[in-house]
Amino acid sequence: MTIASVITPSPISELRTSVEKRSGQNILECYQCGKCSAGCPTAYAMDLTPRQLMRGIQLGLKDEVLGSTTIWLCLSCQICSARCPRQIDIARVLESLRILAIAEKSKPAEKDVLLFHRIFLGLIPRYGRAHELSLGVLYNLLSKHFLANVALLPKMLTKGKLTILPPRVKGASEVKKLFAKVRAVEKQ
Amino acid sequence: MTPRVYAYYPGCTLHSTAKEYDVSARLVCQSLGIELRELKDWTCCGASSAHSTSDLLSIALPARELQAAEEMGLPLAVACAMCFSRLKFAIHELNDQATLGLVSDIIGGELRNTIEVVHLLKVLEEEKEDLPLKRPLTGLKVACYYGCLLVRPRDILDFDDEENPQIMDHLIEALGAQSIDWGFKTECCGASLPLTRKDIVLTLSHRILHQAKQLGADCLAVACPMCHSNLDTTQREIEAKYKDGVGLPILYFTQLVGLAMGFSPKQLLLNKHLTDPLPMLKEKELA
Amino acid sequence: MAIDYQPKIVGFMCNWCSYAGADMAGTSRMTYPPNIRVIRVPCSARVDALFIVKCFQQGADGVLVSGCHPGDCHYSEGNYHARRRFALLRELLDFLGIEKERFWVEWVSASEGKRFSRLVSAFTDELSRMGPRNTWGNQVDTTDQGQG
Amino acid sequence: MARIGVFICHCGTNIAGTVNIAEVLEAAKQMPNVAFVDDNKYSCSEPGQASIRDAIVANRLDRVVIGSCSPRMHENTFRRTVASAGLNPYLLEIANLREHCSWVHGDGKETTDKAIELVRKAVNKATHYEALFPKQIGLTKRALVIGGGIAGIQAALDIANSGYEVVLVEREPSIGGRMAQLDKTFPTLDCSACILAPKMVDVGQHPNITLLTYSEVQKVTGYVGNFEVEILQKAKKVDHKTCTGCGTCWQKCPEKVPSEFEVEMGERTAIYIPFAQAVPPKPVIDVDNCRYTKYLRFVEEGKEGKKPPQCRICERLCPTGAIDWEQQDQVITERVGAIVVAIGYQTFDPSAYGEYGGGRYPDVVTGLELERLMCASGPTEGEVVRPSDGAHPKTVVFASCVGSRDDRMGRSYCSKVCCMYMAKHAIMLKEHDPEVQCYIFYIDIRAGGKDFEEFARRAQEEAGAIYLRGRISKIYEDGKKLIVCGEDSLMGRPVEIAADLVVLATGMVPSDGAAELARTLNISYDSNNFLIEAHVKLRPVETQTDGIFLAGACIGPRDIPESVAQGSAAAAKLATLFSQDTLITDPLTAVVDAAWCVGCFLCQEVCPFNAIDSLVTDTRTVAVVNEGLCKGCGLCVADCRGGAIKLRGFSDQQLLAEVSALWR
Repeated sequence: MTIASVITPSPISELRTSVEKRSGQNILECYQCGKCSAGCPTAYAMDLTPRQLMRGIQLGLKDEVLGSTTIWLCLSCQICSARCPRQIDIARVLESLRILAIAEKSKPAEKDVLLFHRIFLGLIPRYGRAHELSLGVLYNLLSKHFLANVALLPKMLTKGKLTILPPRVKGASEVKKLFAKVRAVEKQ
Repeated sequence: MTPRVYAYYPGCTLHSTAKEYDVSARLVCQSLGIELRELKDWTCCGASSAHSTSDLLSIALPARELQAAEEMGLPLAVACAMCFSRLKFAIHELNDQATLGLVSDIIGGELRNTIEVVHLLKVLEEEKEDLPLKRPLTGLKVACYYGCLLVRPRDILDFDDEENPQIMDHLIEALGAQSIDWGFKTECCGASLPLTRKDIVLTLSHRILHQAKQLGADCLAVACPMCHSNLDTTQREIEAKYKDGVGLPILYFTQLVGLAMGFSPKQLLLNKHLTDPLPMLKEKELA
Repeated sequence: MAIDYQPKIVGFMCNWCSYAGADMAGTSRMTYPPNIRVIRVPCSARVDALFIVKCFQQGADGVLVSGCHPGDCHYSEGNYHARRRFALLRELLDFLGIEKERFWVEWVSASEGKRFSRLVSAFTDELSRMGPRNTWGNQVDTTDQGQG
Repeated sequence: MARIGVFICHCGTNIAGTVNIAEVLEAAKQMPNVAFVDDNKYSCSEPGQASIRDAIVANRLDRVVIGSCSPRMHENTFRRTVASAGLNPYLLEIANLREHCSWVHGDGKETTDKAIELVRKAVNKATHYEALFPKQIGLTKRALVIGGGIAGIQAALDIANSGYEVVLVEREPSIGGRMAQLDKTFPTLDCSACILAPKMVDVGQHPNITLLTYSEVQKVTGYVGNFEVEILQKAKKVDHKTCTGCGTCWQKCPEKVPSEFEVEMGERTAIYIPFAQAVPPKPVIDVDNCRYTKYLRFVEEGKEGKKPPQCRICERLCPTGAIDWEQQDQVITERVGAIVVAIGYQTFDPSAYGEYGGGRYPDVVTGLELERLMCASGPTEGEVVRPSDGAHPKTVVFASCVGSRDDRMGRSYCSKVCCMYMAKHAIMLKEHDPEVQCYIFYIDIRAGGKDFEEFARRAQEEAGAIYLRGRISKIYEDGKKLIVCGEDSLMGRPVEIAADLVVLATGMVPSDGAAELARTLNISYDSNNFLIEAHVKLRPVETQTDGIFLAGACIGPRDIPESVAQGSAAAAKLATLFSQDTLITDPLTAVVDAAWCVGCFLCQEVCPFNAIDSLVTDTRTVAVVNEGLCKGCGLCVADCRGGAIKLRGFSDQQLLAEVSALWR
C-alpha cells in the first residue's frame, strides 16, 4: 500500500482532459520554467504557485489543484499568459479551474472570494447593475467579517461615493431572463 | 478621421464610487465636441465575477450592451477598464459563429458582432494635438498607471504595449505635465480582492505607490475605477501597516485633461478622492 | 455516405522538399490516413498536366501535387513553372467534369513533416466529405453514396 | 519479358510491425513480370545484401524491386548491391514501405494493402526501366569557402594544407568571426584571441589561400566540379598591395563611429581595422561615415547648405600613398569545383523582451557585451563596469534562454552554448572582482560535453554563483538598482534580487542573409533559417546539392570545438571529392529525341541551368541536352510541346506505369 502523501501520477487524468477541453490549452506544453509564477502578483500568497498548479494538472492531482488557494487568489491580471514562453493562456486555465471547482462543488480554499462572486452576481439580476453598498453589507453579513471595510464607510458616504439606494433600471428584468437562460443552457 | 459621436457605456461604478470619472469625462468630451450618447438602460458587464464562474455569462452580459450599441450604429466608447476588457473579450469569443448564435439566442434579438469598442483614453489621446489648454500642467510629475485590464492580452484588447504602454503618457505630456518612466505601469493593484483579501490589495498597492513616490511623482493618473479605489481608499491603512508615507493623490486622466483645459476642481469633482489632491495642486498653482 | 468509403489519392512529390517532408513525417511517426499513394518526381515542374488527368481517369478521387516552397526550389525556379501550369489546369478541370476541389497544389519543405501529415489528413477529410467521383464512362452507383 | 525480383525488408519490426510481410510476398508473386520474391530481416545489412545479390544471379533477374525504407536513405546502397550482381544499378526501384507506410499508419489491413500497392507501383515502374550509363566530366580542383569564422578558417586551412587552392570570402573587413569577439572560451578558459589569432595569420599567409575580405558571394552557377561564382568586392578605398598596415591613418582619423566589433560599446574611426589582430591587418574606409566620401556624395548630389569638410587626413599622412579614392565596388568571377558554407551565426536581439526593459535599461547587457567588457583589449580594457555610471557591479544576475526555448519569440530551439557561457561569466567575474556575487536564473543546466558538467559545478562550488531554477519574468529599474523578479521553482517561491548588472544570455540565430545565400546556392534551410544538412546524423556536413558542404553554426547552434570539427570534416569531404580526376555524372538526365524535336527551343527558355544547346543537323536545328549541366529537374520535359524530351528514370511511360498500378 502507498503512503497517502506519496504522489501517484495519473498522466491521462479526467482533470487534465476537462481543463484542456474548457480552456483550449494543451497543459503538456508547460515545461515548468516558472515565468508565470515569477510575474504573478499574488503568487507569494498562494499555497501552490501557478507553475506548481500546472504541474498538478499534468500529474492529475485533482484534490490538490481544485483545493488550492491559487485558483481563487488569481486576479486574472493576465501577466502569466502574456509572458509564457510556451504561449499557454494560463489565466484561461485558472478560469477553467474555478468554473470546474464550482461545478464539482469542491470546497473552495478561499471561500470568501467565491462568496463575493456569488453575491455580486446575485445582485445583478435584481438591480441590473452592481451596487457597492448592498454588496458590502451582504458580504459582511454572510462572510461574518462584520467589520470588513466598515472603517471606510463614513468617509465614503460623506464623499458621496456610495449611493444608498440601489439603482433601478428597466434592463434588470431582461438581465434576470438572461441569467435564467444561461443557467438553462449550462444545465444541458 | 475617427467619428466624433460615440455610444457611451459608463459602467456601474461610474454612477457611484467613480462618479468623478463619469462627470469629468463628459465635461471634457463635450467641450471638445465629442458626443457621448449613453446606452439606454445599460446593465452590468459581469466584471470579474462572471468570468470566474461562467464562461457563457461572461459573454452574454457584455453582448447585451454590444447589441444596444449596434442598434445605435455607433462605435462604443467605454470609460471603465474592466468593462472595456470584458466587452473586448466578448467580441473576441463572439467571432466564433456557434457562440454568436447561442448568445444572440440568449439575449434575444439579432447580434452581428460588428461593433468597435474604444476606450476613452484612446479617444482623448487622438485629440492630444489640438487640446484647448487654458492651464498647462507645467511642473506636475505624473506617474501614468494603466493597470492590467487595458493592455493584456494585447492580441484581444489591441490597445497598447503590454509592458511599457505609452498612450496615457503621451496624453499627459501633451497637457504640459511630465510623465515619469517607471516599471509599474501594468502591474496589478489587487483587482477585485479588497473585500475578501484586503491584505493582498494593501501589499500590491503599496508597491505601486511606493515606487511612484520614490520616483518623485506628484500623483498617479489612472483609467480604471477599480485601480482608483484600490490605490486611493487604501492609503491610510497602507501608511499605518508599512509605516511608509506613500500618500499620493490618484486622479483620473480625464480630470487632469479637464484641469489643463481650465475646468475648476469643483466641476471635476476633485474633492471626491479620499486622498485630497487639492493641497498638492494648490502648491503647484494648478488649482 | 457509405461509412467504408475511402478516397483514393495520388500524390506527386518533389524529391527534395515534399518527398523528404513525407519521409520526415515518417521518421517522426506522425500518423495520417493511408489513402495517399506517393509518386516521387525530381521536381513539381516534372509533373505533366496530362498526368493529373490520367490519375482521375484511372479512378483517383483526388490528386495532390507538392513541391518546395516558392523561392526554395532545388532547381531554383521549377515550382514557379509548376504553379503557373497547375493554376491553369485547375480552371480546366471543371470543364472536364472534375470538381477543382479534388486537385490540390501545396508546398511542403523537407522539415515540414507535421505540415505534410496535416495536409494529407485535411485532403482525405475533404474528399470523404465530397464522396466518390462520377468517373467518366462507368458512373459510380449512387446508392452507396448518401449526402456528404 | 522482364524478370523482376521483389525483396521485402522487415527492417526489424519497423516495417514488419504494422505490415503483414507474408501477405505482401504472396501478392507480389501474382504481379506481372515478377519472377522471384523473398524477404530479409534487414536488407541493408551485409547478409541482406548478399542474399539479394545471390538471388539476382541464381534467378537471372533483370530488374529489382526492394520494399524497404525511403529511397532517400538507401537507394545508393542498393544500387551498389545490384551492380555487384552484375546488373545495371539503374534497374532498381525502391518501394518506400517504412517512412510512407509502416511508420505513419496503424497496424491493420489498410496498411498492408497500401504496402502491396506501393510494391505493385514499383514493379510496374521497374518493368519500364532500362540500363543507364553515367558519363564522366572533369572538375576544377579549387575550393570556395564562404565565411571567415572559426569553422571557415579551419576548413580553408585543411583544404589548403591538403594541397588544393582555396578562395576564402568574408563580408567583414577581417576574418575571425564571433570567436574573435569572445574573451575566454569554456571549459578551459583559454584566451579566445590567443588561440584564434595564429590560425588567422596562417590563413593570411598561406600560399594556397586567396583571402577576399569585405566581399560577398552574389551568384553561383554550374554544378559539382564546375561552379562559377560571382563575388562582389566592396571598395576598401585602400590599396592593400601598397598599404603596410602601419596604423597612422586609423590613429589620426578624426571621424569616430560606434564599433560593430565592440557591440557599439566602443568606438572606431572611419578608416579602420575592426580589432588589433585583424587579418588582413590593413584598413578599409567606411564610406558611409568617412568625411571626405560624405563630401564627395554631397557635391555629386548637388545638395544645398554647408558642405562637409574635405578631411583627407589619412591620405595626407599615409607614408605609402595607399589611399585610393577611385577604388570602386567590383565583381570578380572565380571557377571552383566545390564550396564550403560556413556563414555562422549572430546573437538574438533581446529588444523584443519588453518585460526585460526592451533595451531601455543601460545596465541590462547581453552575454556578448559582457565578453567585450571583460576583455583586456575591449572598450574598458577588461574593467567590468556598468554602462550607465561606470560603477563596478557587485551583484550580477543572469537570465538564461533569452531568445531560446521561447515560442513567443519564434525560437523554440535550445541555443546550447548559453548555459556554459553563463558559467564561464560567473567564474570570470569572480576572478575580476572577488566581491561579485552572481545569480543565474536557468530552466535546465545543459552541460553535455567534455568537462562541461565539471565546469558548471565549478561555477557554483568555487565561484559561488547561486543557481536559481526559474525563468525571469520582469526586470525594472529602482534607483540605481535593477530589480529582477523570478521564481525559485525548487522552493516554489517568488524571488526578487536587487542587481547592479543584469546579463541576458541571448541565443544563437542565423546570420543576416543566410536564407538569401541558401537560395543563391540552391541548398535548403529550415524555418529558423538554419541550413539543412543532407542527413542530420549520417551526412552532417553535406547538402543535398553535390559539391556544396556545410560547417559550423550556420547549421544550428554549435560551440567552438564542434565548429572546428565540422570545418575539418567539410574539408575532408571536399578533399575526397577532389581526390578523383573525373566525376561520374548522374545519368538521370533529360534527353532529346531529335526525330520528334520541332526546334521551338521552349526548353532552352525554361531550363534553369542553360543545359540546352542547339544542334544543327544537315536538315534543321534541334535541341540537345548538355548532360554535364542538366540536373534532371524535368522542367523541359513537361513543357516540351512535341513530347520530344524524355527524363531518364522519370519518363512519362515510367511515371504513368506507376499510376496505372494503383487500385487494381
